[in-house]
Amino acid sequence: MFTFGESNRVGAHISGISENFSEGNMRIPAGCAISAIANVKGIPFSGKAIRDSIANMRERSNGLGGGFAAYGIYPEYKGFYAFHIFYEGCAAQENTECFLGENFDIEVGGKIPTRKVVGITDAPLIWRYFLAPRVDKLAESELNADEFVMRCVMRVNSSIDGAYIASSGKNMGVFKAVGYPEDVADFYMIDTYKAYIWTAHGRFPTNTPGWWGGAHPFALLDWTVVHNGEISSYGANVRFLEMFGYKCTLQTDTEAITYIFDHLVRRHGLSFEVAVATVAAPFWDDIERMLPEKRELIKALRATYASLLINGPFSIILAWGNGLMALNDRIKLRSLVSAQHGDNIYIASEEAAIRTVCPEATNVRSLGGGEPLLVFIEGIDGYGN
Amino acid sequence: MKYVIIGNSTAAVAAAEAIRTADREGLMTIISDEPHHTYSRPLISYYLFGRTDENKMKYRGADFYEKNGIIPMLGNKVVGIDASAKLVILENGTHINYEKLLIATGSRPAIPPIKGLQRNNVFNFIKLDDARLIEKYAVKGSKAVVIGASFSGLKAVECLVERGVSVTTVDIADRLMPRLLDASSSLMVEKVLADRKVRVILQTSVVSIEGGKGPDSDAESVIIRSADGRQETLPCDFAVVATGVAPNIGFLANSGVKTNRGILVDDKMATNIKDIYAAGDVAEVFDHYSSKNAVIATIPSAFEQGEAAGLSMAGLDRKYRSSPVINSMPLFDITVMGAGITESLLGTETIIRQKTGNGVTKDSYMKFVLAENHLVGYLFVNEASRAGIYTDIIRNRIDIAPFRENLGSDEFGFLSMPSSVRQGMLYAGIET
Amino acid sequence: MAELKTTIKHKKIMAKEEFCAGCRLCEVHCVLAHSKYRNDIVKAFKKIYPRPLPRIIVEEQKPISFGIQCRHCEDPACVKACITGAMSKDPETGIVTNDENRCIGCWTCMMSCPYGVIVQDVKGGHIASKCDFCIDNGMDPACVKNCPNEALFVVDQE
Amino acid sequence: MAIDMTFPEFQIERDRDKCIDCQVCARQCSNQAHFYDEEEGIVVSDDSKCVNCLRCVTLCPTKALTIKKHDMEFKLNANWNETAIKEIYKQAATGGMLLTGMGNDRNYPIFWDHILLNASQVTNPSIDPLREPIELKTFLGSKPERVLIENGRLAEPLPPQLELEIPVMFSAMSFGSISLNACKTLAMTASAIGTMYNTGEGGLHKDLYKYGKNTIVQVASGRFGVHPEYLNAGAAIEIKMGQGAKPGIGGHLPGEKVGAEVSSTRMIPLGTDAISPAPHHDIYSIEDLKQLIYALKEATEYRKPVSVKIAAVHNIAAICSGIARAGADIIAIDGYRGGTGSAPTRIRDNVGIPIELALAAVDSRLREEGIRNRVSLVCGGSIRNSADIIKAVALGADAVYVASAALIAMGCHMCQKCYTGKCNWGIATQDPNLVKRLNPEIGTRRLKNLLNAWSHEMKEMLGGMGINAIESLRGNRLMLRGIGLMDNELRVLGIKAAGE
Repeated sequence: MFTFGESNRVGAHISGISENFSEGNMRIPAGCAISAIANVKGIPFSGKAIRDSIANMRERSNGLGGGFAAYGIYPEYKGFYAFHIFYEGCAAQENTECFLGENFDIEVGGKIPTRKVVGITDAPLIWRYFLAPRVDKLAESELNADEFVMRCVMRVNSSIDGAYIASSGKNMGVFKAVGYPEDVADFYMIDTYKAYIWTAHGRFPTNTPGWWGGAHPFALLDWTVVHNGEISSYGANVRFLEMFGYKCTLQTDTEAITYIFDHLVRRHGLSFEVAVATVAAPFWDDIERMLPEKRELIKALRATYASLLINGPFSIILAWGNGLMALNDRIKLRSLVSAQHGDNIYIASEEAAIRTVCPEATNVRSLGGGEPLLVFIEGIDGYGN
Repeated sequence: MKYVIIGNSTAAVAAAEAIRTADREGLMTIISDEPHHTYSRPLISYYLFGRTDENKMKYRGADFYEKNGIIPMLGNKVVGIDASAKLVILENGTHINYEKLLIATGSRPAIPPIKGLQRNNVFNFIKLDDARLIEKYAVKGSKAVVIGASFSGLKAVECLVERGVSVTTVDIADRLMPRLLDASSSLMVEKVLADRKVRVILQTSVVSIEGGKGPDSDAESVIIRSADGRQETLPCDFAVVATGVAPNIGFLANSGVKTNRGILVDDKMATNIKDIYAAGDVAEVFDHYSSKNAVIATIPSAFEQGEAAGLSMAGLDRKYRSSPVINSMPLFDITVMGAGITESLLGTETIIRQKTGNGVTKDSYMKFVLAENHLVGYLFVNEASRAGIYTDIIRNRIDIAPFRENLGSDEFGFLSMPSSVRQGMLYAGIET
Repeated sequence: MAELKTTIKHKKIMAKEEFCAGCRLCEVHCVLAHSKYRNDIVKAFKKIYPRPLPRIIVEEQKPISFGIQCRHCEDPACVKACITGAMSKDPETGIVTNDENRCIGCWTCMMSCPYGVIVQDVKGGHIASKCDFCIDNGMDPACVKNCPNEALFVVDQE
Repeated sequence: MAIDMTFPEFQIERDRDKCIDCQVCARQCSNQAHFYDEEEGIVVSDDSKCVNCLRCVTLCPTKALTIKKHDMEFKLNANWNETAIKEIYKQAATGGMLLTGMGNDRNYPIFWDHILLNASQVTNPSIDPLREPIELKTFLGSKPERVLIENGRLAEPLPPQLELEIPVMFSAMSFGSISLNACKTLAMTASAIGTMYNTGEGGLHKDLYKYGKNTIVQVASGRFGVHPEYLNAGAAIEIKMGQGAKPGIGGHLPGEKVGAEVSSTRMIPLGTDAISPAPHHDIYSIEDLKQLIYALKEATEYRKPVSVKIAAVHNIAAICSGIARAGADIIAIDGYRGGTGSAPTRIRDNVGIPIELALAAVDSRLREEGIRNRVSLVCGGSIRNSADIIKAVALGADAVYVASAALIAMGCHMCQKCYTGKCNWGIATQDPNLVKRLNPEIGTRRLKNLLNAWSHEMKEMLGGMGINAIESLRGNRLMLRGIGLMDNELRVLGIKAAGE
């Protein structure tokens, strides 16, 4: 049977169902709920609000996956890459830690604290490490740190059985599991963390129980993506990405979207606006009406990155160290609403999910197709600036 | 504007129609000594053997005068013109005032020096009334002598033969229709006549038409004398005189209108007198092909002249330019066509193409008259297809040098000419 | 005084030499269109004798060929030449037609037509036959409609 | 004369009740299969001359004609079938190679017909082309590693690209193999639709320079009609290394087809055979090809993409990787079912591999090597309809080349007698009596109709898959499933079986 890349078997073992039906073995279309809250001044706040917001959209999920991304939660270790790793057994943990040991200086490592929740079962071993690439390894790799880390993550996720790195950025982390998002929040004690950007995801996969690694947000380095939709360009996107060392082991849209932005913004140094003009490109008719300079630029982007155009319905919230972006597909086939209150920006699949945590929110608007909402957090640096 | 047209035939009708293209209001009167609705004179031979009838002979529809706002004054003979008072004087004394006058009185029979012409069974062959008179005499078994083997004479012969009359025709010339036919073509026509038991006597003059006492008693025979002096008496039940026609200008005596053979007109068909125009068989025009003045008594040129005259009368600046004279004559089962100059004059050369029939096709004869590299005339017997192209070659003085050997070829057409000539003739002025 | 034009339209059928395939379907359909069996080509050809001539003439000298028929001239020589008045140009349509009832076959029109496209037809005695622009068929000429290579086309000059 | 064992292939049935002996068939048949019997006054036919081009049937005003496979049959034999026997008779009589025209007509599997497309249901809305724009615009040419932007402006222009409004181009057909009117039809259609046609190795006729923006000028082993003005006249240059219908074989235009126009366009003497050698005599390895590619780029100041056309053969993937690295901007792969004006029958029917497999193999290989974006892939070799195109794009093609389909739209009836030069439809002939039968205005109208119809269909199929720009389908093999294919074929195609 033909598959892209290598399959990852973690979820299969955990969820205990035939591997053919788990992520990494086939495409899984999914409907979902997404939500995000950010403080533009960079002042951290508790995860309670995001929990309540996503909980409000419970009927958009089906208990087969939920998760949160939080930025600014590890100020004391902000210099280190924070890995959140699921282990499906000691063997996996040993192999992984041995691999990590070879390539990183591990500052701290330990279990991520969780509390028992009725709705959450089959939990793997969930570990957290703060680490930095070993100087010698980094030097011989002739890569920059991010690139080095990314490749290690790819390596682990694609080749160490039973191990999955769910999160690998700095001063941020992803907390996800199989279950309803509010249960996941309680399980990870989200309310005890303080972040200046929170994103959340409630999942409605249409054909499998889902599994922990496959839950969202999906993360790579500082990138996290929560996404609602199903992209019809997936095959084209992935086959292009694979030429650049990305291994789309999960075969989920979210994974592909994350890599696309990583490729365009982090690797090719494009601005978010330009990246958006690539993934949700204007139509040729509109391009023809642009001023020559802009027309040439957009044409070049569409021609060069044609395979990175994201087609089909999607609403995503992409977050990174110092900002986040909400984006709809170019013909707006999914709902996505934004609002504001003071220094807080709210984004969610439904207005209700915003109102429930911030009734007084103002300039509520539905995002236009292909028109990004970009939010940068003051005084913090990261991608795209 | 008040237009008056004397005459009711081709030139008159063409003028009336031309005037109406330019002036829908002006008053128009047509005066004719014939009482009939405008009709086609050459049809009288067909009338006589029933190929047409008085109704079908009408040259224009029954509503012609009404439709064109014309007051027809038919059956009124014009006896004179008072140019100073701008009046047309009728036999019945009436005076008709005009502002523009067209004289289109056509031809009258030329009177040959023959005794007994006035006998009442001696007929001309020009008008419908002539035909009506002949009709009574031309019965099966009767005998007729046609004096003058001219165009109209031969048409008379044809219809008489068709009516079962035994016909003899006499002409002073050495061949039939000498102005049209040459010796060989004449022979072909003579053969056709012989086949119809028509006796053709050439190079023979008519001395007198004999009959009972009294100048207007019936003719009984025609006495002829051949070149060698032999006399012969041709018994007959009636005779037809077709010795040619002359412009009908008698009534212009002391009108001041200048005439030669016909009324002299300029290229706008104007006579020497202001507001008086002439056209048709009565006019003498400059013929661009023979480069001399001529009275061209054919329907096509009558029409062209009438049209030109009408437009001039209506105030348009139109110059008349003569077309090649064309004559087409079907006679029994032979067809004769002549255009332009058909005789081999000095300075011309001729190309002859003759074909012998194969039972299905008939013997045929083609003669092209060339002056340098131009076609100036042709004469066809039993050859008709694409004839108009040759006429156009004459009309437009097309240089035939590049394709002269193709003249008269079976497949002759535009593809017989070089592409440039062809394109010129076919697509001139049309963007395709 | 300005001349008031009596003819408004001035239609011509023209041929593109370079695309005439020389199949002569124009002739076939001309005969059909002027036969009494307009919708039955087989009958039109098998039941009518003598078969009327096509009113289009196809000239051919390989590789060049083209069909040519009455151009319905603005100033038609045939109408002027006609001794009976049978030949006339309709001021409305501009189409030149020959009234076959009045035509007695003197062929003067043949001599005057600059395109040589009037033919001697045998049907019922001597009749000059020429293209009538399929005037009885909504002026939708059968030759043009059935030219497989669109080598025949109508030029419409106002 | 010795005994002739050839039998008529077809029989002409003339319905005497319908035939009106108008002789249209006789006038139109360049093979004299019909002729007029003066004596009897009827039109009669000669079966042995008929090639079943259907010109007569199409033009017969009474539909009195039918052409059938000849009733005459050899004794049934699964092995020594009629074709096998007749070919031997022919060769025994002539001692020559068998020649044929158009594409391989043997009963090999057609993979297009074993591939099915996906469509959206529930989880992902399909898009209605009547309501939403669906884009087919395609750029052919090498794409840079990345787009460099300086203060909002494009820092470096893209390498030269061909901008196509529809991912369909007309493949190489030379003036000589086809008539000037056929060339004009292709050129006029290409410029009207916004795509490219290809001169083949026929040079560029003076009347066609005005369509330069939509012309790919070809440089082949004979170098016919190649000069600086020619190279710069087109939008792109194509080096022809091979042709699907006759891989490893050169071309041969017989002298009788080299009339004044052809000879001046090809720059060869009037009436001489135009022979394109099997190999380019200056290309004996990949580095030689690289030299030619850059020679042509130099000649056109790097302003035109250079394409390399090769026949699909066994190790196509490796060859294409080499061509990509040799600096080609476009690689055109021609499958074994591709057409030809003339080829030895044995070669056409037995050499090369199917375009579907070749395309899939090449696309995968270039991606494995990470150089897929460096070249555009064009595939040809019997693309018959819009579904074939969509499947080709999903397998990885940037655009397709069509030729046979275009000729059929112009009137070709696939009689496969192109090599005789007697094409009754005015396409594969130089005989002025036949050439004039193809009116480029009609041809262009029909060809535009075909491409417009195809683009409507393509948009419907894309919309059904929830895709509103063709690039999102390019190489998107998840949109394909195989039916009735074996595992190894599925593997090469890189698609799953239906139901998986």
